[in-house]
Amino acid sequence: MTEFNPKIVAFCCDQSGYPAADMAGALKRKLPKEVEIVRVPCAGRIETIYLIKALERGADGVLIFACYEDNCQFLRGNLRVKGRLSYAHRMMERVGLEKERLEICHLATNQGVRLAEILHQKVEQLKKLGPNPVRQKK
Amino acid sequence: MTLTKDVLIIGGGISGITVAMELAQLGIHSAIVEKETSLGGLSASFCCKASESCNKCFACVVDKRISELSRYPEISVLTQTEVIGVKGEDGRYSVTLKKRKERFDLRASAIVIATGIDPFNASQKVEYGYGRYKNVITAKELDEMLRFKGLLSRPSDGRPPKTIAFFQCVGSRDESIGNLYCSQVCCAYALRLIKTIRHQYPEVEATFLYMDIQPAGTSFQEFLSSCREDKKIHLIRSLPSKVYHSPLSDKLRVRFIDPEKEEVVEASFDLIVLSVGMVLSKGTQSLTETFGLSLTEDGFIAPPSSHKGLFIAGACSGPKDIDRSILHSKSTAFVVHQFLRGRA
Amino acid sequence: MPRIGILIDTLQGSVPASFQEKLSAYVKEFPEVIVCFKEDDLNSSDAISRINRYVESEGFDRVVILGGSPKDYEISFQKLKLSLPLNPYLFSVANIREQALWISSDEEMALERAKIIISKAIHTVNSTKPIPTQSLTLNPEVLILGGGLIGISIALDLAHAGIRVFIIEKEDRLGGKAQKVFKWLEEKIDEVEKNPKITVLTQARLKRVVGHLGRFEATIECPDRKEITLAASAMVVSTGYASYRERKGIYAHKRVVAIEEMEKIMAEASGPSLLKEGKKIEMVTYLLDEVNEDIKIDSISAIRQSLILQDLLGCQVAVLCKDIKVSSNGMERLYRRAREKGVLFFKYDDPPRLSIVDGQIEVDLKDTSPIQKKERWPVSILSDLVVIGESFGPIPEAEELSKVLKIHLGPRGYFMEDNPQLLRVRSNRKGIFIAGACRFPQEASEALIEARAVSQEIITLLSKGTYPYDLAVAEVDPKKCALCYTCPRLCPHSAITIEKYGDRNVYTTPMTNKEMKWGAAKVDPASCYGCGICVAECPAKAITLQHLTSEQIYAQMNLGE
Amino acid sequence: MIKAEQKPMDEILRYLNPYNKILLSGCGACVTVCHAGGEKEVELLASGLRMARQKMGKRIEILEATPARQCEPEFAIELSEMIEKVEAVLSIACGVGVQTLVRHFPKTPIFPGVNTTFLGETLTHGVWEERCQACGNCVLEKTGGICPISRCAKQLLNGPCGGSSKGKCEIKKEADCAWQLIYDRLKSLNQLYKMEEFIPAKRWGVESRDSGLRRMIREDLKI
Repeated sequence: MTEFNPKIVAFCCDQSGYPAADMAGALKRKLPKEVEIVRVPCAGRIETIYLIKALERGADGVLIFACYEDNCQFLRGNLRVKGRLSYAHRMMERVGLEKERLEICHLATNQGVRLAEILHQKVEQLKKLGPNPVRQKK
Repeated sequence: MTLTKDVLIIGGGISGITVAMELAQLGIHSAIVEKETSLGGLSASFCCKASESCNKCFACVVDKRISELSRYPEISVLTQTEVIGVKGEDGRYSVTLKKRKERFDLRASAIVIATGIDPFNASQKVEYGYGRYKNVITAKELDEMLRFKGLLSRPSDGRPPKTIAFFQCVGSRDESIGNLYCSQVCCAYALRLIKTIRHQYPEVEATFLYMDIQPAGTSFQEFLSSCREDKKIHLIRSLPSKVYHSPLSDKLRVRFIDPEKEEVVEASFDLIVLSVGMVLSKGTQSLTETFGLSLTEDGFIAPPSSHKGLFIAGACSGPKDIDRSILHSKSTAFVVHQFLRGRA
Repeated sequence: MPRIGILIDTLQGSVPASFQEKLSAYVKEFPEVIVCFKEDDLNSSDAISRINRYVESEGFDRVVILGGSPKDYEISFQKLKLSLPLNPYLFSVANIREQALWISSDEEMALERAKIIISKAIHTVNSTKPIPTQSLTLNPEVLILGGGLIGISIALDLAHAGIRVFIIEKEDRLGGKAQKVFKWLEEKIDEVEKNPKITVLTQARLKRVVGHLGRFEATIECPDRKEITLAASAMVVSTGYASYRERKGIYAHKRVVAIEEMEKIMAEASGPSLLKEGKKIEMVTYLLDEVNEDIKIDSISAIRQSLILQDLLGCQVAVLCKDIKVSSNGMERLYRRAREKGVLFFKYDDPPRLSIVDGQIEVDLKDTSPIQKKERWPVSILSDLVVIGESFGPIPEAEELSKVLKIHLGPRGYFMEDNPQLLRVRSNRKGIFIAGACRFPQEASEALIEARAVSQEIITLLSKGTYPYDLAVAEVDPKKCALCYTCPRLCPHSAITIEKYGDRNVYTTPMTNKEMKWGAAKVDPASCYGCGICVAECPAKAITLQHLTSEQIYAQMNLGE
Repeated sequence: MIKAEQKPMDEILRYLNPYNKILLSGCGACVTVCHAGGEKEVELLASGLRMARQKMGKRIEILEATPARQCEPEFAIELSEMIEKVEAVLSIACGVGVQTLVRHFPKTPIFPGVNTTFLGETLTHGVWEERCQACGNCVLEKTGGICPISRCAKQLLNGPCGGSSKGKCEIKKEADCAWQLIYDRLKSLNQLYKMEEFIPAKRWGVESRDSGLRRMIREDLKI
């Protein structure tokens, strides 16, 4: 059996997550294999449906890298996405998906190291959880 | 070789960068002279001090500003460059600069000094053992460790410390070393460091030894209460008198008066962090001589009395944190702009 | 079919040539890709002209750059936006260095990653429309709310810079609280009144504001209930703070005064001693930090006053506080001088107890200074006068004003939340700035620096006379809008209003009046930052962000249908 | 407007159990405004249902539609083509919308996906409160504009019950006593005399739904 490489969709806010991902690159931190970075202007742009659809379409984990509270360039984006996350969590519970598959992480521009660490931790966690049960077999 | 710019900015820290960017937005060309290899100065070595939420340290603002700098073609940056001398006066300056071995002149109508400050040399406080004991470090060193290594460790053995003591007012409010001023930022700075460490390493216990807590803005009160509520943060109003190396273990022993017990006590810590104050660097002091500027009683640059095209911005005019340095630099940019407009 | 040109940035050798060869072979698999070139330093300032040459000679209409972080390119492209041969939104950057090569453990994996990133970048340019730039005229007119120290200072700064200023002041004269403290303010007020560029409206109240950056229209209610409307490009809120203290119980005693009253008592004192009701005052106790321990103003005033009392008026002064606040220039020195002159300082945690003893006030407290038991004495001060600190707070009109201006209040009721990204002086709305104590009470010297920073922000905004912006902003489809009011409520920048749509976005049947309009949410493009919060919240999917559609986000997820 | 909230997904899944292809229909009016059944909610619920069914090993195909207003027959009929293709319909419009579909599509099972909660007002974003029970004979003129039918737990018409305490209701402690509100408002309007006016018992059986189905006919409007 081939090794399970969890597929993670990482939404990165352009104010924090994305520069942090660049910083991780610049510091030559290795990131897990199957990470798909989605760049958004603000975490507030991330709609609930993106989170749900990412899972429906087979992502094993979804991460949101947003700014710290009180430090959103657009003041409320990170708070709004937190609300949407709780909606998505409720739905996941009903569907029977583990909450751990969807998480928000707060970062600052200069925390590339932390971003890499979080991604690796998530991969380990997802490996334990196993593949996304709703992924359609092709 | 001679360059001509509207404004010469000495110092490429957050203050110098802010002045340059503000002026650039008004179409004023400037050159930033920075003695180090890269821009950012002291504040660019700061780590993010957020815990659950942002603790308003402004370090991220510095990073953002530096990355935005390339947006402005009006700004030229001269790194590894130093000021050697100045000729002229009253808005017609010719400054001699040295980049490695090369000397050249730069003509400018106005000069902004934004050289910032140096952290106080902690080895002057002999009783705290900085330089003697490996595990006595400055807050700046701790900050850099967190930013670049991303982890907390003791210099002596690389192991994570369990107990940390923060000594406040090292080099500030201290007549014995001649610094009779408050550095204004260290209380909030050290408490933010404690908070972010407590968030990332919940097992660490932090002791904050202080004289008076100086407030720092809008949400400081809430921030301070959250520190007080934390059972593993001890705020003790008492400055330590001495640090020993404990011969039986690798811990450091600290002697201070416990205000609760009302007697002298000793406590052991894995790591001691000195909240060093701000002083004007030697380089800046000689710069003030070059430009004929005077110093304040506290040893910072006094505001130039007449507007001859010499300006100061940021912490070299007196202790300032990042946000107040940015504000001060903006206000300086305004004055510079008015000065240039008046001449045109 | 679009014609995409691929430019590979050599990135000063940080990406191996062999790797780039593989990528250039890969991009040729795309039918839309017509050419592929290697170039040096595509984020440098001359890159644009080189790109321009390619666009002309090869005839491509979209460009994908394979290089480093898109932020580097976007920033340099933004500043040269107008000279770009193509609309900036027809450029896309595939970050094959930071996001592929450098984060992968081997080259094979890096190549896999790079291919995905490139295909996403190609998809992005394929699916983007060119987005035009517009510009807004800004007249040099600014409205300042509040004619205290800060408002006056900003008004003079701006007027000197050639800007027309209106000051709205609720009291009958300028100066605010500071006129009691600073004598030099009189001169400034005089200067304001004589300046032809400044118009002062006293006893006036801001009633209504419509419009956005560059064309705010403020309705002002004047004393005779007459309303006038002023147009302004930008606004400054400098309404100051409210200080009051409820005086109950012993605090209502005639021997208990506030710091502000003490200022007056001292000013009236003549001769070498301080008299109250004919009796000499010998012992003065300052009781600070009972409220607002995070505000420095009281601590500073107390030290200043105590020096005069102790030195010139023959009083013995004790200052009781939780922490001595000396974090402003020169204060430690002053504190030192006060102690040398004999002023006593005590620190407390538990509130001191006040009681009346023979017409005097006894203050008892537990001193928390770090001293040993044997040196500790109970502190009990029989005082002729107890001076208490002020209670600082937001002005009572703050909430109403925040609604009129559509700006946020922080958790404590001052203007704006404490968010570093606002750089202290910006509000949530473009063109509205906050200065001074209405954001947070601080000492005058600091507030004046803040005021000048606001002047600088405004000069920067207005100096060019125009404000360029591109339409990469949220756009409402008025036909889908359900008028649910979600977006105006949630837009952090108050850039959305419910308005009648006119010429744009309206379909008209041949016979109906062309003036026909209907209500829908409307985004002011110049005030929108393009954050996308409204897009994500709209329940009717009526709002889109032109440069980042849902379809493009799904493509970036790379999960297939 | 009409307020609604989504039904628990387990319940929806239970009654969709026999079907493998459905139409999920929202409504562009009231339920869009209260974030329960607009186009976005349709998409979300469809995605959630598909995932849940996938997990149960029983895939479901879902068509999605959001007519402007499901309660108008013409808009409902627009769905015919789609409904022909499916085995059942899940409507997340209010109860009215569901029944409009039921009337026009006699052969297809139609299920509700939301609970229609009340006629209410938005207090702040995300908080709604009941304001009207459509009792058929409005008394707001007499009660200072505050409805005792919808806001008093006991629907009292002539002053509070004995359980009103410190302005709060005894049935629901966090709710304001409607009669306290009425009193305060009339007082501030200087209309306290209206409290003395006796409001006769409502003729529930005539005006309200107690007499059975209500129907409204406007002869002048009839086609």
